[in-house]
Amino acid sequence: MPLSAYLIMSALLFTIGVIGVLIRRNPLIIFMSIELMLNAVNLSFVALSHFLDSADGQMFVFLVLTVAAAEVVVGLALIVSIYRRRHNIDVDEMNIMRG
Amino acid sequence: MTNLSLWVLLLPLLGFIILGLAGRFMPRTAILAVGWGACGLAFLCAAISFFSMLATPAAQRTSDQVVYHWISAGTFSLDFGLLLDPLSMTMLLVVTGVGLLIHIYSAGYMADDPSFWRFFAYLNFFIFAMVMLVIANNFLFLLVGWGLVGLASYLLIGFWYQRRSAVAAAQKAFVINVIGDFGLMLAIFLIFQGAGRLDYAGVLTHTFPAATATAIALLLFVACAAKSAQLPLYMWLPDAMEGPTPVSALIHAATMVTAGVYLVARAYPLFEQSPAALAVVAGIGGATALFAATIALFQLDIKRVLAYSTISQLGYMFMAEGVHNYSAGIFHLVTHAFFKALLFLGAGAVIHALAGEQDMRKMGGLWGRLRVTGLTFLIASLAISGIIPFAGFWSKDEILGSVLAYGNQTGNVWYYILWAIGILTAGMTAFYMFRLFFGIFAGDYRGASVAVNDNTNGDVEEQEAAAAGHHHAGPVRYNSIHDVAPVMSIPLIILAILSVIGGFIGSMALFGLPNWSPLANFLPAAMHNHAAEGSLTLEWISTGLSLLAGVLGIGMAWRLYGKGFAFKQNSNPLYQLVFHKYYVDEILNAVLIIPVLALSRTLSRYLEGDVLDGGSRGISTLFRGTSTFMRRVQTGYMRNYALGILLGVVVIIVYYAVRG
Amino acid sequence: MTFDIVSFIVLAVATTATALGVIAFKNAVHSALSLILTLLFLALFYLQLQAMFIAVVQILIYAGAIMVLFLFVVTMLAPDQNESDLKDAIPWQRIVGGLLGLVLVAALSYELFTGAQITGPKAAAGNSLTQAVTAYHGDTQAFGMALFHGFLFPFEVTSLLIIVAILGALVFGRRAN
Amino acid sequence: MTFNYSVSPDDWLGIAPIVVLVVMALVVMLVDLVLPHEGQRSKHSGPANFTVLPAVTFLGILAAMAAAIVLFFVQHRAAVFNQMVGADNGTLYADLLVLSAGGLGILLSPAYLKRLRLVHQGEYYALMLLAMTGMMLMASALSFLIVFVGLEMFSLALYILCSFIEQRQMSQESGMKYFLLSSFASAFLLYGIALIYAASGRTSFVDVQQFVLKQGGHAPILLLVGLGLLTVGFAFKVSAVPFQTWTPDVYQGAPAPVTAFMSIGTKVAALLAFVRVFGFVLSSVQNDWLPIIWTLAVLTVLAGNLMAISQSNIKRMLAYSSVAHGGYLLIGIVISGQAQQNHIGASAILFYLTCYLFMNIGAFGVISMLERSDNSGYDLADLRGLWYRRPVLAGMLAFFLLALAGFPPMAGFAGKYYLFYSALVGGHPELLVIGVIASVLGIYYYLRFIAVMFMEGRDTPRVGTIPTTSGKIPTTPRTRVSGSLSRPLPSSRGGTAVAEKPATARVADLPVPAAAVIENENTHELEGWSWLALIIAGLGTLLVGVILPFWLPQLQQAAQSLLK
Repeated sequence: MPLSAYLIMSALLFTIGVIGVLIRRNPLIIFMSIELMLNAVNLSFVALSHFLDSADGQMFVFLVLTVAAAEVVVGLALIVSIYRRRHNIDVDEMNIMRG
Repeated sequence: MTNLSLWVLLLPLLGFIILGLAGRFMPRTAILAVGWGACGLAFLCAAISFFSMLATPAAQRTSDQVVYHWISAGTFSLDFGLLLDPLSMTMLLVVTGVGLLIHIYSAGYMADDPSFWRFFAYLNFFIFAMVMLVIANNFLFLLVGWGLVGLASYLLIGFWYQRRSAVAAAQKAFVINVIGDFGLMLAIFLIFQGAGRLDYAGVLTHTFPAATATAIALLLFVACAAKSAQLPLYMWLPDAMEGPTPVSALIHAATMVTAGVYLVARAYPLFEQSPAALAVVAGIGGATALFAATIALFQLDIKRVLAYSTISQLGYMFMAEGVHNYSAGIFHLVTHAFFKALLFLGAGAVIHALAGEQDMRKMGGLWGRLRVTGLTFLIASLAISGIIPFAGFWSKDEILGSVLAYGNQTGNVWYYILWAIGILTAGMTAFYMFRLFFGIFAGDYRGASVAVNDNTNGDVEEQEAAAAGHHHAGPVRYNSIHDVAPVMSIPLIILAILSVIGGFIGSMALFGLPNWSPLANFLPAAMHNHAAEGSLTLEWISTGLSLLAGVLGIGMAWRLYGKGFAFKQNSNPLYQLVFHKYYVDEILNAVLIIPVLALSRTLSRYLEGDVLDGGSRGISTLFRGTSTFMRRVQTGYMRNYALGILLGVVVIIVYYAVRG
Repeated sequence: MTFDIVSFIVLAVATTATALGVIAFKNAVHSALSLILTLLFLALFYLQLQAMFIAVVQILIYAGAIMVLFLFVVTMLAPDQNESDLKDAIPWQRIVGGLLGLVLVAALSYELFTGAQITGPKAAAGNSLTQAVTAYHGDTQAFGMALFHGFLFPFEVTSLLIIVAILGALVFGRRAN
Repeated sequence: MTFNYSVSPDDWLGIAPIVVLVVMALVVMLVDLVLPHEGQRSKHSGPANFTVLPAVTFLGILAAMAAAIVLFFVQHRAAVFNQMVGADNGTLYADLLVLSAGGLGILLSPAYLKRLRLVHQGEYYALMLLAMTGMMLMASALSFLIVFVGLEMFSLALYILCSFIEQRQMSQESGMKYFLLSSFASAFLLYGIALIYAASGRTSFVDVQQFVLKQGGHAPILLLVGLGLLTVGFAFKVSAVPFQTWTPDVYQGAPAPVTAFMSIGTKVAALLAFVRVFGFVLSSVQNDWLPIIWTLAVLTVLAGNLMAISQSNIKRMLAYSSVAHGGYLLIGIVISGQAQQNHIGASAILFYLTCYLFMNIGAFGVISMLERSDNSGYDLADLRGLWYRRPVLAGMLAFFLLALAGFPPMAGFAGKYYLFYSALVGGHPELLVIGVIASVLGIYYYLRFIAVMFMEGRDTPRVGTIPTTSGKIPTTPRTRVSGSLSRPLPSSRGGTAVAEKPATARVADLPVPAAAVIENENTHELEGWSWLALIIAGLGTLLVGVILPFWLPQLQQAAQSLLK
């Protein structure tokens, strides 16, 4: 398959993630959508690494993986701690500050 | 030459710092010691420098002293320096001298105010800023001083911030001054682009391309017009009368508003490079002089009469500068500082005696009770009316003479018209000044009896209702009115003396004493006058006519109001037009403010509901409205924010897709 | 059609479907499961692209560890959370967001399609992945060499990232008491 | 080099400040373990936690600063770790900026944390240090890998710091919003990096620069899309319009010392990466990206200032003002892309950041001293008459606001002046005009807050209860509690009043007199730290504009070395 096929596949997944962030109200699902976006980029990186014959892309994937893991730990802990306080994690309820 | 100008700058700053930090803990005497001391010593330093300068040969009178060498990287350099030459010397003397008198006067005027220390701190700050403006040796620090005097004016107009009208006035002044500052900034950047430097020594000897020179000169004049309340940026000055009266005298009559006149004189080589800009200066000056004088004819609030008169007199000064006679402009600035400060202080004394009353309809007959004030007020009125031999006569005469001479020299009919406007304005000035004088001092006291119908002048009513600082509890009984204390009357007397003799520093060429014109000889060391020299005949014509106009004006006022002022409703449309200040405020309100308010109200109601409190008015509402509208974007919803980000992304991506 | 193309198309359809599932399912547990499937399919893509090590890591860490954490939290919180119960405060967001998403994917695809026709520059000899794979006898070894030599620094920095994450867990976790 | 680069001690020397910071972060965590947490006496009253940790942290920062300063004079390589991390003078300068911001933020913290009775602080200080590390990494990145890792690192630390105060709904909300939006934006950044990699085949700046130079001014489309998406990621961190939306909410909800620190640190990190990528790497295709950055700069400058006008909450006002300042800085990016002008634009950015650092942290520092434990106390109404209650604090706030407004002789003026000068020299006079218009607008809202502080607040009931002569007591227990109970919270419009209830109730439930008094006394002890920070910030604000210009040529040299 040509490179463009992989890249467009990746763009498609990325956009699905973007839409997920915009339309869902559950922060967990928003968070999953962001993971989806990151993975879409990873697909690009692996494909590029293959087609460009360079290791940089795979290295990026590896780093993104680690970053995502760290982000998940912090993010989930934050969501849980908010849940414990207000028993509600709807992001639309979080708009005390505005203007 | 002894040069103490640095101390003139630093002493008021020191005073401000001391008062600002510790003023609230200090007893009144200490506050006065610091406030007066700072200003008095500054005046002393200025005077010493002045006499030392007089003793120096004319060619060596300019001293450009770099105090602080600031930034220097490549072509980019900035120094802070003090330029002491006859022009800045004159200004320094006026600023610190009149400033000192007003400091003294304020001690009496503000005696009952709880924020006594704050007032003196602000006054010292103003003196510092004004001195900075005057003696900076480059445009950048001119801008600094320019901005700081604006700030000081803003603070002092809003000094009685409990009055809503005072706050609104401060805002208006601020907004218009910002327009001027903006013009000045643009001019400075143009200068920098053209000349590569900002110090006067370099810039004023630099020759700019014609178009650039015109642009620079016009932008500078925008700044001058805003600061000196010329058409069409004059609206703030009458409102600025909300401040305490000494402030009106110092800032809004004698010194700050003349900064524009000073700037034109300072930057005259730039103006010389652009005849078009000079014509604009002269034209605007003449138009403003006439326009403001007509408004002043029928005002009822005594301070507003004086405010419009100030605008009109400033117009005279620009008129002189527009016909290349810069020293005449400065001359009138000086004499005007004397008699206008005196008029304001006298008005202040009247207001003080009547416990905050400013409406002419409730005065009258005060000659019997306020002798010193009345006498000095009379002198000042004669001076501003251009009656020989008072100060105003000499300076006004020189201006009108040089306008006529310039018209004669160029053969341009517009300058004859300008001259005619000047004569007409002189007559009107005499009329409204004596209308004011008779209104206050002649006839019977009307304060106790008249109930003013409120459909005449809303502003006055509002001020009364909100008057703070003066405990205004009904009209004052005639017998309880008494003249001011010495602390206030001494400055009045000194200023009165100056208003009488101040003119002799100017030109006496009229009487065949061509060499006896100290100021005119003093200033040209700094600026080479390009003024047209008229023949003696022309001078006599001009002088005679202006004197005649003045006498006629006084006569008319005597006829109408000599027996005391009587306010009559007049339904003549022309009268109504002038009485309502040409409806400028109303038009602005209708054209700009009300639609903006309505628009933003509708928008905000549509979007959320109650948002805009009706309290904020003025042009700032425009920005407020925009701002309030724009902050609606910040909905507080995380998902909306993400949408905003995506919108940005899509715009960028599509831009590149289309562009390829 | 070769096996290559067929497998790509099958995988592409499956991945897209499961990815859509992530954002479409009402129940968060279903979304999480769907995301796990997506990640597994992505690992298959990586295999197809001969990135053996990354594919394995993807399954182990992403699908195996991260998503388990997700599922754990989701099952802990999800039962109370039913999105459809509450009225959407900003209903227009869905439409605008969807439209913008469509524009985004269209523009991106167009650009990627035209752009990827120009083959990018191949890596120089010293950085060539295929040469390294042959030299070090395998993908994983080559990856390790790169990680501990050329990319040592970012690798070290990830350890700091993990420390930050641990501190975060500590901060938020302690509050529960 | 990918597979056989071997690390030498030189590499570690080049990143000495970062190493010092990391080691100190670990030390702080260890010290935290040793300190007495449990015991007979209440944790709150033991002063050890509140002074030992910040002292250690501050020492660490001083050590890192010393390391950076020594590096200026020691011969070392300009780029280390396989061309991934810069150690040139420009980078070191940026490191110093981040360290100063962090140091001031940490000085502001003890009194603040004490007031909130946060006992477990080891994490707080360690996270501050790690966030600084991340910022320094991003600022020194010479490879997109490091850009991404550094960005994620400080973002992660900041998410946690923003939501550090458990009893505040606002703090949690701020952390949550920041977390989700920032992750969202960094996904775009990552995608952008991927596309740049796709076009050029490399991830290190020098290689990408080589590739771009070969294109002869016409970037391939993948590179264009890539740099577009990269812009999004950077612009988010610089809070450029329209990516600024998170800024006011996060700044308002976060603890004030953290806000002070992050408002500077984030900008330093993002702008350094920004200027490296756009001003140096991509400068040969400037025509392709200029329209976007130009538009961003103009939008940001105008919208930031406009939106700040109607704010009545000073923390939000400062947030919008920081948006506006980000816009001014973007002008520097535009200029730095101009051929032959890279160093002027870049040095204008460094200079402006230095000026902005002190005045902004100073302003937020004053707020951190005013803030009450329920995150109120800095509304326009609260500031009214501040001069008569706490003259020194009000004076300092006025000073910093004037500096931010750009009044000479404070730093803000010099910074703006040089930036606008660079716009003129760089051939963008229109940006100069827009910038000047916007800063004139800006003066309005700063002055508004200043004016309010100097008004005697006769008509506010609370002021009446405090005698004007004893200006030193900001928060007597009575004022605090009654203030937070009776006054509606600034943002409790619509349905959010319910959501705020727990926080309010908490404050009210406290055993009011005793606890509050003790707390105040102890806080008073710790306020020395905050005062120190304010004094440093004030001096910096005064001096930077006056003294730093002497070193402008050196600064320009340093800026030029950002990418050799």
